[in-house]
This record gives sequence, C-alpha cells and structure tokens, in this order.
Amino acid sequence: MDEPFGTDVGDLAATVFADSCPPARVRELMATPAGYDPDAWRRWARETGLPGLGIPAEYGGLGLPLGALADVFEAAGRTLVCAPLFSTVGAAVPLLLASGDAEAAKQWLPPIAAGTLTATVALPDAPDGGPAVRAERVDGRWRLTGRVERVVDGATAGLLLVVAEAPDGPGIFAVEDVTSVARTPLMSLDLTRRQALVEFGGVAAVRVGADGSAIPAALDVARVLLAAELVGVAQQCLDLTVAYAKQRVQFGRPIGSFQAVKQRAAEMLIKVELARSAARHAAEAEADADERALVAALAKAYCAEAAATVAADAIQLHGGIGFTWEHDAHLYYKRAITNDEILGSSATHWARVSDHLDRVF
Amino acid sequence: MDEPFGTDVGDLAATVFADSCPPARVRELMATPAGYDPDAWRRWARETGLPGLGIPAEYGGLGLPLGALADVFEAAGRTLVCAPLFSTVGAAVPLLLASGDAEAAKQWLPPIAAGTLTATVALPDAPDGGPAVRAERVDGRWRLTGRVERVVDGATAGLLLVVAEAPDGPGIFAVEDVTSVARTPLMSLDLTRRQALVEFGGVAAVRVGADGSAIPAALDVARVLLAAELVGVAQQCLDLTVAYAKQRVQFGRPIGSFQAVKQRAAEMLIKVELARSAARHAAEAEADADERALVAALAKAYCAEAAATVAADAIQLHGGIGFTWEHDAHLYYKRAITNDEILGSSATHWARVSDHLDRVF
Amino acid sequence: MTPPPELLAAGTADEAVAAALDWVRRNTPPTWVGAAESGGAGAVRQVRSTAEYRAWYPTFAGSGLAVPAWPVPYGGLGWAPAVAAAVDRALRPYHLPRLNPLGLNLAAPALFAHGTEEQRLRYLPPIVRNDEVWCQLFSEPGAGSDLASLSTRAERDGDRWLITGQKVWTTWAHLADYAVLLARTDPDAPKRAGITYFLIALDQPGVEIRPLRHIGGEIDFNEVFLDGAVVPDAQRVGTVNDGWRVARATLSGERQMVSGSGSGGVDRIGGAGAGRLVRLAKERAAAVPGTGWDDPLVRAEITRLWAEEQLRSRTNQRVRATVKAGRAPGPESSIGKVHGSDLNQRIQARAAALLGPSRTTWPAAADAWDDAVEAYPDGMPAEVRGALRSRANTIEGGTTEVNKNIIAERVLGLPREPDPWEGKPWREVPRG
Amino acid sequence: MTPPPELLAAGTADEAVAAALDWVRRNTPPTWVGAAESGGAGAVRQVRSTAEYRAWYPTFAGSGLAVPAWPVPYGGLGWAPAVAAAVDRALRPYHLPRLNPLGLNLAAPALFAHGTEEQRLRYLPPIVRNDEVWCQLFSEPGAGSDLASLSTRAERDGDRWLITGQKVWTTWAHLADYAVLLARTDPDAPKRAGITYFLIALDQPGVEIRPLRHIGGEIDFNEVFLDGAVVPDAQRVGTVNDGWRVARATLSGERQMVSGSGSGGVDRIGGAGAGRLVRLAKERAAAVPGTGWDDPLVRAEITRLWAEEQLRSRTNQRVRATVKAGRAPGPESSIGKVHGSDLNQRIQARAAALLGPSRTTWPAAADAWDDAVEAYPDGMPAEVRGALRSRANTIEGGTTEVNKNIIAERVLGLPREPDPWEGKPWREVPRG
Repeated sequence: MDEPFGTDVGDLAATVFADSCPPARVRELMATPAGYDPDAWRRWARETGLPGLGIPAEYGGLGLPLGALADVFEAAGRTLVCAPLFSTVGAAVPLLLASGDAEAAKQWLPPIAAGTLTATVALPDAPDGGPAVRAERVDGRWRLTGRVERVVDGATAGLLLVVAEAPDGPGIFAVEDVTSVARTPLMSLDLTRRQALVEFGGVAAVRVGADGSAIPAALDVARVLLAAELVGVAQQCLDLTVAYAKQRVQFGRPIGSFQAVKQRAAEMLIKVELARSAARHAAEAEADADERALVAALAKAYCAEAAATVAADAIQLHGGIGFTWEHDAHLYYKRAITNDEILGSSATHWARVSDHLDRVF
Repeated sequence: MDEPFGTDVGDLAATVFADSCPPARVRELMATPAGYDPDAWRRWARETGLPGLGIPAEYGGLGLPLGALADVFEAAGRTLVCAPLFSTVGAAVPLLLASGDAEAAKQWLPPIAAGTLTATVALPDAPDGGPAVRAERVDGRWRLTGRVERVVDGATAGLLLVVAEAPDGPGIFAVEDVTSVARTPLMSLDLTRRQALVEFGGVAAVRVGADGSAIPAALDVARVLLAAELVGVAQQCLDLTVAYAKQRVQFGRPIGSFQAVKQRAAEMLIKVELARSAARHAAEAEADADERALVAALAKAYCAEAAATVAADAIQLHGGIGFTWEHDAHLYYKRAITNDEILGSSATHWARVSDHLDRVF
Repeated sequence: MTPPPELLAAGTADEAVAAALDWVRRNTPPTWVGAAESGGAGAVRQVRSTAEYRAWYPTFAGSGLAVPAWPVPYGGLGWAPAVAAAVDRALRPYHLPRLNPLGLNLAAPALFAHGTEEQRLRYLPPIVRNDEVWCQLFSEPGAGSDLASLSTRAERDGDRWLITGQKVWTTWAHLADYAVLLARTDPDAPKRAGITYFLIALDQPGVEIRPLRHIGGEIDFNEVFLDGAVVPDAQRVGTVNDGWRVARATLSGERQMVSGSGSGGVDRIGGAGAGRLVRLAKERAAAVPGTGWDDPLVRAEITRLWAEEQLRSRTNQRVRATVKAGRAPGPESSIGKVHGSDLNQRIQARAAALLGPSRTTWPAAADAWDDAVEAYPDGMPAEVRGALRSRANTIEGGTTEVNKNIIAERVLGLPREPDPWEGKPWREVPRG
Repeated sequence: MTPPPELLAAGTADEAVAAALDWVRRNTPPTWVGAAESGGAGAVRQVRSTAEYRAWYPTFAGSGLAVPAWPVPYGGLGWAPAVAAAVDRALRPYHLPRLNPLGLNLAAPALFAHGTEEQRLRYLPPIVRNDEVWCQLFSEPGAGSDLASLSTRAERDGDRWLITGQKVWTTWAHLADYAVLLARTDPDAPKRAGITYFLIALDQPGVEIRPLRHIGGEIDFNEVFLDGAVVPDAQRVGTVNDGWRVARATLSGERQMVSGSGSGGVDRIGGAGAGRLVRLAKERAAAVPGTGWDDPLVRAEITRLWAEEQLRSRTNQRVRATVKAGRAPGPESSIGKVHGSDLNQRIQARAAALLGPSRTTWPAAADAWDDAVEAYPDGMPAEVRGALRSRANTIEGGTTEVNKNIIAERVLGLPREPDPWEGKPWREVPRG
C-alpha cells in the first residue's frame, strides 16, 4: 500500500475515482459483463487500501470510522465509480464485523482488504411473502434453498453472505463456493450498479455469528453509506447543471442568468445540503442503538428522495441534451432511483422515522 | 323586481356586488355586529331577485339551475360580498327544496325570495363524538337539545334548519322562534363570513321532510357553491397579484417582468383554471347521484386547497404590503381557510374521492 | 384522386354522416366493421394490426374522408367544418386515425397560409394519402428554447439553395420523405427577420440522418446533418427572410398542443393514464401487502393524480365548448402543455414506483452482455419505459420554464424582460 | 460603568468561567439561581417574569458579561473570543439573554466598522445597558427588495441634516430611542453611491411613528414618517455618500439570519417547533378520531416536517463546527433563511390545520362588536396566530425569491441578470 487513505479520505477518493474511473471509463465498463474492472480494484487495494477502509488493522485494513467511509461513498456517488464498493465495503464487511464471528473475520477480511476477494449480501426483499431463503441443517452442514431476486454484484462477488431463515430465526450464512449457486445477471436500470438473480438449490453454507441479532444494525450501516453515495449523486447533478447553465447561451445570455433557472438551482442546493446534513449526521453521530437506527432511516429516506428530485431537475435544466443517452444526467437519475429500492424504499424508512416519533412524543 | 338576473347572472352579480359592496364597504361591514347590510339584502331581493335565484318560480324565485348559482357564488367570492348568501341561498334553500316538504317550502321560500327572511343550516361537526343535537317528541311537539359549535350567520338568520338526531335517524328540523335559542356571536378568522355558537335548550321545532335522506345531496349542493366561491377567491387573488406585479417597480423594472414572479403567477393561473374546471363541472354535470357526490367532493377538496395556496402566493408576491391588515390579501386567505373547514375539510372530501376510485376500479 | 361522388354530393350534416357511414361499411374490411359496431374503437384495435391499417390507409385517404374540410383538389371533400365535425364524431367507433401528423399539422398549415397554388397542388395530396411522410427541421443544438437564433445557413445558388447546418430532435426523420426547414438567409438582420422557410427532400446526398438514443435507451428522435443539401427555390414557402412568420402557421399545431386543446397527444407520450394507477396499485397491494392501494399514502397520491387528470380533461372540454360556441377560448386554453406535461411525469413516476424494487432490474435480452446493453429497453417494464420517456414532456415542444414565462406575458399580461439584444443583427448576438 | 475586578482579572477560559459563575451566583436573585441549577433555562423561565429580568438587566450588563469580547470602554471585558464563548456556554443554564438586539447586532457593528471613537464611546455603553433602545430605519414603501433605491432625503443644513421621507417595517420603533438610518444624499449618483448612514434620535417633532397592523391583527411593525427630522452631522457614520458600505456592516446581523448560522430567531417567529406538532396531532386524534396522529397522511406529513427541522438544525451545526474549526463555511451556510422560513410556514400551517374547524372561530374578546374586532387577536388560538405570523417569514429580511437569486449568483456562481440601469443616476431609475 503506497499511499494509504489518510484524514482527507474523501478528497483522496475523489481524486482516485476521477483519475481511474472518469465518465468515459464508466461508459466502457457499463458494457462489460462484469460491470467493473477487477484489475483496478486490486490496484486500488495495493495503492490506497480502498477495499479495507472499514476493516480493522488486525485484519489488514485501515480501520477508518463510518464518517470517513461516508466521505468515500460520497465521492463514489459523484463519479458513479464502477466497482464492488457498495457490495463489499458497504454491505458485506459491516455485516461480517457486526456478526462478531472472529473466525469468519479472520478468514475473509484479509483477502477482502487485499482486493483479492469481493463479497456481497443477499437479502430477500421483505415483506414479499414468506422467507425467500431457508437454511436447514442436513448431515451436520447448513444448506440453503430459495432465491433472492436482486443481489448487487451478485454475479461477480467471490463470497455471498446470505440472510436466510434458520429454524431458530434469521441468520447470516456464507457461501464460498459461488459456482454452486445459480447466478443470472440482470439488466439493471442503473448500468453502473449491476445486479443478479441468485438461486440456491440446497447449496452448502457456513453459519456466520451465533444468531441474526447483528443484522439490523449492519444493514443500517449499509443504508448510511448508500445515503452518502446519494449525496454525491445529488451534488454532481447540481454541479453539472450549474456548469451547463453558465455556458449554455439562449436569447443572447447564459441560461443561468435567467431567474427561472436560478430559483430552481437554489432549490437544488437546498436539497443537496440538507441531504448532506442527513448523511453526515447519520455517519458521525455518537448515539445509542435506537438513535442510530433513526438517523439511518432518516438519511436513507431523505437522501434517496432528494437525489431523485435533484437528478430530475438536472435533466430538466439541461433541456433536450439532458434527455439523451449520451449525457450523463440519466445515469445519476437511475442511480438515485435504484438506491431508493436497495435495502428498503423511502416509504419504509419514513415509516420507521414516524414510529420513532410515535414512541418519543 | 326591476332588473332580474338573466342568462349572464354571473356578470350581473359581479356588477351588483362591485357596486354595492366594494372593498371599502366590506371593511365597514366587517366591523358591524350583523356583519352585513340587511337593507342591501332586501334591496337586492327587489331589484335583482338574488335571494330567490335557486327558488322555483311558484315560490317567488327565479328557479335558476345550479350552474347559474355557481356563477353568482364565484362573483361573490371575488368581492367577498358581506351577505347571508351562502347561509340562505347556498345552504338553507337547497336543503328545504331537497326535503320535498311542500308545506315548508310554501311557508318559508316566498319570504326568503322576497329578502324578508334569511335562513341557515346548523350542522354539527362530524364525527366529533356523539350527536350534538338531539330531537325528541315531547307532548306531541319536537324539541331540540344540544349545541352546534359554528353556524354561518347563526346569530342573524331568521330561520334555523337544524340537522338533528331523531329517534328514527337524522332529520331536518326548523326553528322559527330564533329568540328561543342561545346564539353567541363568535370572532371569526374570516371577518367577512360571520359564525355563531348556537345552543338548543329543549326548544320547539318542526320537522321538515319525512326523513333525513335528502340531507347528503343537499349538503353537496352547498359544497359545490362553496367551491365556486373559492374559484372567485383564487381568481381575485391572481388578478390582484398580476395588477400589483405590473405596477410595483423594484430594480428599475416592474416586478412582473422578473421570471421568479412570472413562473409563480403562471402556476397560480394553472390552479385557478383547474379549480374553475372542478367547480363548473360539479355545478353543471348531468350525472347520477353517485357521480354528483363524487364531483362535489372533488370540487370542494381541490378548490379549497387551490384557493388557500393561491391566496398565500398572493400575500407572498405582494411582499410586505400583502402582510398588512390594510391590504385585502389576508381576507381572501382567511376565506379560503374558512371555507375549507365548512361542510367537511379537504381531507374528508379527498377520502370520498378515494373511496369512489376504490369502488369503480 | 377523385373522391366518391356520393360523398361529394352530400350537402347537410345528416346526408354526409349517412354517406360516410355507408362508404366506410362498404370499403373497410368486414372484420373491422364488425368489431367497430359491436365494441367500438377498442375492439377495432384488437382485430387490426398497425401494418394492416397502413396498407389500407390510401383507400381511406382517397375517399377524402381523412381531411373532409379541405378543398377537393387538395385531397378533401370541401365540406363545411360543422359537417366535417359531425362525420368525425359518427366515424369515431371505426377508429380511423389520420397518418402523417407532421405533414397534416405542420406542412399543410404553412402551405395553406403562405404556399403557392402550385405548391399546394403538388404537396398536399401526397400528404393526405401518406405517400410522402413529413418531418420538421427546426430545432438545433444551439437553438432550442430560443429557436429564432438558429444557425443553419441557406445560401442562394442560382435557382436553388444550398443548406448547411445541424438540426436535432427530429421526430421520425428516418421514416420521412420531406421536411419543413427553417434556415438563415440573412445573418445581418435581427434573428427573426433573416430566416426563410423551405420544403426539403430528405433522400439526397447532402442529408445525413443519425438516430439519437434517449435516456430510455430507445430512439424517438434524430440528428440531421445538412452539408450542402439542395433545395430548389420553387420549394421556398413565403418570401425570402419571412420564414419566421410562415413558421408561426406551422407552429400552430405545436401551439395547439401547448394550448391543450389539440390532440393532447403530448400529454400521453410515455405511459398510461391515472386510472391504470389504481389498478396497478391494487395489483401491488395483492402482491406485497402494505405497499400499494392498501397504503393510505399511495392511495392519497393516486387519488390526487386521478383528480388532476379529470380536471385536465374537464379543462380541455371547457376549451372545446367555448370554441364550438364561436367564442375565443380564455386563459384556460393556455395551461394545457405546462400542466399536462408535469402531471404526466408525476403519473408515470408513480406507476414505476408501484413496481417497487422490480423497477430497477429486468431479464437481459441477450446472452452476450454488449448485445444485451444494446437491447437495454427490451424487457424493460412498461411503467419504467413510460416514466423515463415522460421526463422529456416538460422539455419537448417548449420547456415548462419558457412556457410559464409565455403564459405570464401573453395570458396574464405581465411585462416582458428587457432584452439587450432586441433588434440587433443575428450575427452579433451570443449563442450556443 | 467599571466591570468587577475579578472578571477583568480572569485570563484563561477556566478562570473566566469560574469568575463568571461566581459573579452570577452572587448577583442574580437566588430564586433564579436555584431554578437554573436545578432545572436549567426552562426552569428559569418559570420563576422569572420578563419585567423582572428587564429591571435586573443593567446589573448584568454593567458587569461586562453581556458583551465580554468587547473592549472595556465600550461596556465589555476585553476577553478573547474563545474565552467569551466558553463563558457563554457555561452561563447557558442561567438563561441570561441579551436585550436590545438591534442595538447590538445592527448599530454596534456599524460603529465598530465605520464609527469614530467618540461615537463608539457615546453610543455603545448605553446599547449594552439597554438604556438606549435601537431600531432600524432602512426599508421604505417603495424600496423593499431593492433597498438601495430608497428615497428618503437627507439635506445638509449647516452642521446638521434634515431628513424627509417614509420608512416602514420598523420593528420596535415605538419602543426605541434611536435608530440607524439610511438616507439619500446625492440623487445624481448611482443608487448605491448616493446614500449616507446616520444615527437618529426618535424623540423629536419631525419623527412620527404609526403602528402597522399585520394580517394577524397584531402590531409587530411601524411606519415612520420623517418630516424635517434633525440629525447633527456628528451622528453621521462614515463619509457622506458612503452609507451603503456602512450598511453592509450593520446588515451582517441580517445576513447572519439569512445564513441560518445566526440566532435562528427568524426561523421561529410565529409558532412552536415540529415536535409540538406530534403532541398536537396526538391530542387531536384523541378528540376527533381519524383527523390527527391516527390519520396516516397527517402522520406522514408531520414526520417529514420533523425530519426537515432536524436537518435544518444539523445544517446549522455543520456551519458552527466549520466556523469553530477556523474554516470558512461552505454553501450550507447560505440556505438557512430560504429553507427555514419555508419550513416554518409549513409547520405553522400544519399546526393550525390540526385544530380543524376550531381554527376558524374563537370567543369574541368584548361584548361590543367594534371593540371585539379591534381585539381580533385576543383569544385567537396560538396555532392560528403562529400560522398567520409565519406568512411573513418568506418576505421579511429579504424575500425568498430574491434570496434564491442571491444564492444562485453568490454561492453557485450563476451569472447576474443584465441590468439596464447599472451605473445610472438614481434620479433617472424608475421606482415605486
């Protein structure tokens, strides 16, 4: 690791992403089967420690706090960097750490930190009918049966952490032999964030952690990082719009000099900054479990809605060009929509906030 | 009747109201105990037939259809004319007619048409706990007990039509001896539409109509007229704003030349016109009972919200002057809010529309 | 192309309706007639493919019934507007939509208003028959909201013009034979005073049409590159440098859409109506309890969308009733485009959101990933397609921002902004 | 007014905190101290009336603790800002708010930046002691958003100035002794270049103050008519015609409010916070089932309002943290006024709506109707009062429309609009 992330991790990440995954490269990677560049991922691991940002030093990572990770995710949202960042760093690592399973940590965190293993979390849509994946002990081994409709980076991850229904309740199960699993790449609205259908036909798995009690808090960590990413999405949409409005001339003037554009741009800024306040607070607040759940829900809900609105505004203020496939605005719009549907929609999370108010007032 | 309302009743009403109840007169009447000018009301009866617009010719009225009445109410909303128009023409007459009680009609409609009797409907807030007014037969006469928190023109009306709970269900009861009733004038948010607390201490009443089955449709007629009035409120707010924006100069230009003002004014126009479509359709549609209830609910809900928003926009676009007591903007804002609360709030009526969709789709 | 004598002979509306119904029953395939008379337009759509209709269309157009109010020599029947309207209503169940909309609604009005008799006789009949399909070459990359600032040059070369420049947002250009074209003929005049209006044949070496993919991955529009494309002077409409005035006539079609009193087509580009939302929400509630019609928030939102759609339609009815009564429509006629486009976006976005997470993925359309990405829209849920397409509603045909300014100025009478470039030569005004 | 030596002697933050706490415990009525030390600021409010606090205030101000970072001769203690901030935090439970906000936040910054030493010594100490209360004479009926176009004239008359014109939106003018005043001294200069900044005594024949009733029926503001009012030249701040630059210093207070990093007072003018909404909605649900917290739509709306209020507060925290860390605050510091004012309107409107029909009537405050109308706001539900008052939030201190333009230009860097009047003499520019 030549140049580890330091205190300004967000700035450093922004530089790394802008250099090695600029818009033209995003367009190339969108058309590849994997959807990202495994070489770049390993190089980032060597040069910056990116995959191990949140992994404790004892497992080969940098052990940065959630606030620093959030800055990196904000930078990733700005460039729509194509990488297994959310699946591995945002979801799988927090779940492994939260499980408290030292053996699992020892086994998988070092290769993840080294960039040689990517991972993801397979979480069935709730409350879509009964448990989508069942875990049963057969001949002393855990076996998984069922399907998960959409798993981020599900077709490429080297390790699947599956939230499955065991006889004693929900639990975390790891599938290392990913070839034992039927994985069907899906066309995704957001081509920069690939998903797959994953089907388990009685495949062997190992249980991670004693029970599933760590799952909710770990998923909230992943939600906070999605929220931070959405702040990056919204900020980039605003910046693209402002730059365009300064340069695009109609009626003899830059369109940004017209009040109709100014008023909307100011409204976009308000949403961007409130979203940032939501995500930062959720990432940095020192709080009890109840409060952490609240701020995660609020951040996920607010940031998803703000990003979708700001991205739609960006399309609008770019006029016709913003409606073309060639312009990047739609990629941000689609990321905003997609993130809203990952780990529970805004509606779900607003209801959580509402339940909190119901309890405290 | 020198100059009866003809086909252009809306235009004629606008002229009459503008001539005899201009803003300065509205301010004067706001400060009088009655809240309106009984002489003007009787003069309008003689000269234009206003109180009897919706009363069939056999009872001395003009027998105009609901569409024409709606035009008159729209004109009344534009000037905030201080008169027992809604209580008498908008609520009491439709209820009397709908009751199908020929004797009641013969007794009260002629003096109403002549302007010598004003009337109102006392309808308890639903579903505020149990029935607020009970009707019981004592010694062969109906007697009313209970209270209605807010009755439009309740302190001045010469005839009270009370919706009360009789042993066989809700019914319409008329109280002619208004001195037998405790009537307390209330301070009203909207000083141009006066309300009173009315308390019944076992007062004598006569039953109107065989049962209460006519009540819902009659109340929907009153709602449609309130909606039409709200269109007038919204239109006047828009017109005041446009006139001000043309004349008020800041930064060396009329403020109406700035896009921030233009965009908002255009949005106000959209709401005004959609509200007008809602009210007109509800007043003119030839439809079955179910459909009439639907369009009345939709009109009441949409027009109340549109008028409140447009009135708030009017205050905003007038700047500081719009926030003063001296400017009329607040009177329109308060009328919009008040009408929203009369005969069921928007929330109630949106729920009715929603239930309709639930049935038909 | 002589119309059937029994149609030409019809004088009163009743006679015309009877003759038209008779003609349709005799000249339309029996399965269509049967469907129309038992189940109306919906049933016709079930038994008739678009290709079949296209193939049969020249028969219909040849009867004059496609444009019955036009003079006979141009392809019509010369009927009075009221007679034509009565026939239109009577034929509604047979569902005989007009083809070649840009020919009928853009080129034809320009020719009627400013064309020569020779031009009308040459171009109008093939428009009616759909023999020559038309598109519009107006917008440019540098001239969108500010269309009059367009840069495409037309330079005179004897009795012809050479056209050079780039046009964009050209609907159906790849299917069209001709286009109406605005090009600059005097760069030293103020922007509106140096434009000329032409009719250009697209099948020629100087015209290159490139499809333009939109955010849904589909192709609705094209870019058109003009590099010395040739237009004979006989294909100029109106006098040189008077093209902006001519364009106002062709833009009436677009203005009708803006007014909301037109076909309303733009309101519905991309997706189905609000009634569909209720059904979709009920399906969703059955599939995933608590997230569809059984969620009071969803229900309230859909109720309001449905209500606004009703009011949109009632407002259009008011406009039509006013026009029918011979009066000029009021402010209500100006809000259609701004309100309808915004409403449609909200309806389509709500529909897509009702899919939940399944709005974000769908089966890939090919095994090879690059092929699958090329075929991105194949397999996309219809609601997602509608939601993406509808993002353009507030841009195409005039952005919502510009249209609100126009409403404020032309309908409400608010003062125009000071324009420092007013009256300056086009050449001097910054652009792009 | 010499501050207590033990406060003057304090050097470090710890010493200052200890000395200040000691002073407060010794010089504040024991009931207040007891309340503060058991229940904090809330408890203090319970045991102390506003009048009692006003009466005691000069003791507090005389200690220097009201403005501890100001130099001693002006009424302060000369403490370093960090020391003053530490003391502020330590005294928070004692709830010792500063009086005379316009004196402290408007007049004082102008005097610090552009006043003479004589002016500072004359005016600052009475401001601190609340002996001389201040207000602001800036806005005019014809100069609201465009303040620099103001018309009030100041004409020199020997060593004094005679002021003629009309001011408006003057908060607390009827309670004030002095005002900061902007008046035009050169009508032939461009609008910002012909304004001079004065300090004017209000108790004189040329000044007439008329209360201005707002839409809630209450009086928060005044109109001030100036008819030959006299200002000695010694009460001019800065040079003649340089008043706009001076005003920028006094406007910093208002800009702080615009930035949202200030006291935040404006956010809460008119009504309580969003947490109150939940309680109100629960009360409403108990009283009228289905219309309060038990209505999912009401619940969802309140949840979002509460969330936005949280984010408003988190955003202010970010600004404070940045400033505390010695960095310039970013764009987040610019959105406070626009967002906060809109949010507050929505919160207050929601609160009033929770009353249902009872937001539209209340008991009359007098038997005679004209008296009752005069007393319109008496008996008005607090929520209605808050909702009406909050309508001004998006107007006062800069309209939302103007502030959004400012954000777009100064924060986002969008280009200014062309202004045909730029640099023209004030006299020639249309106004009013």
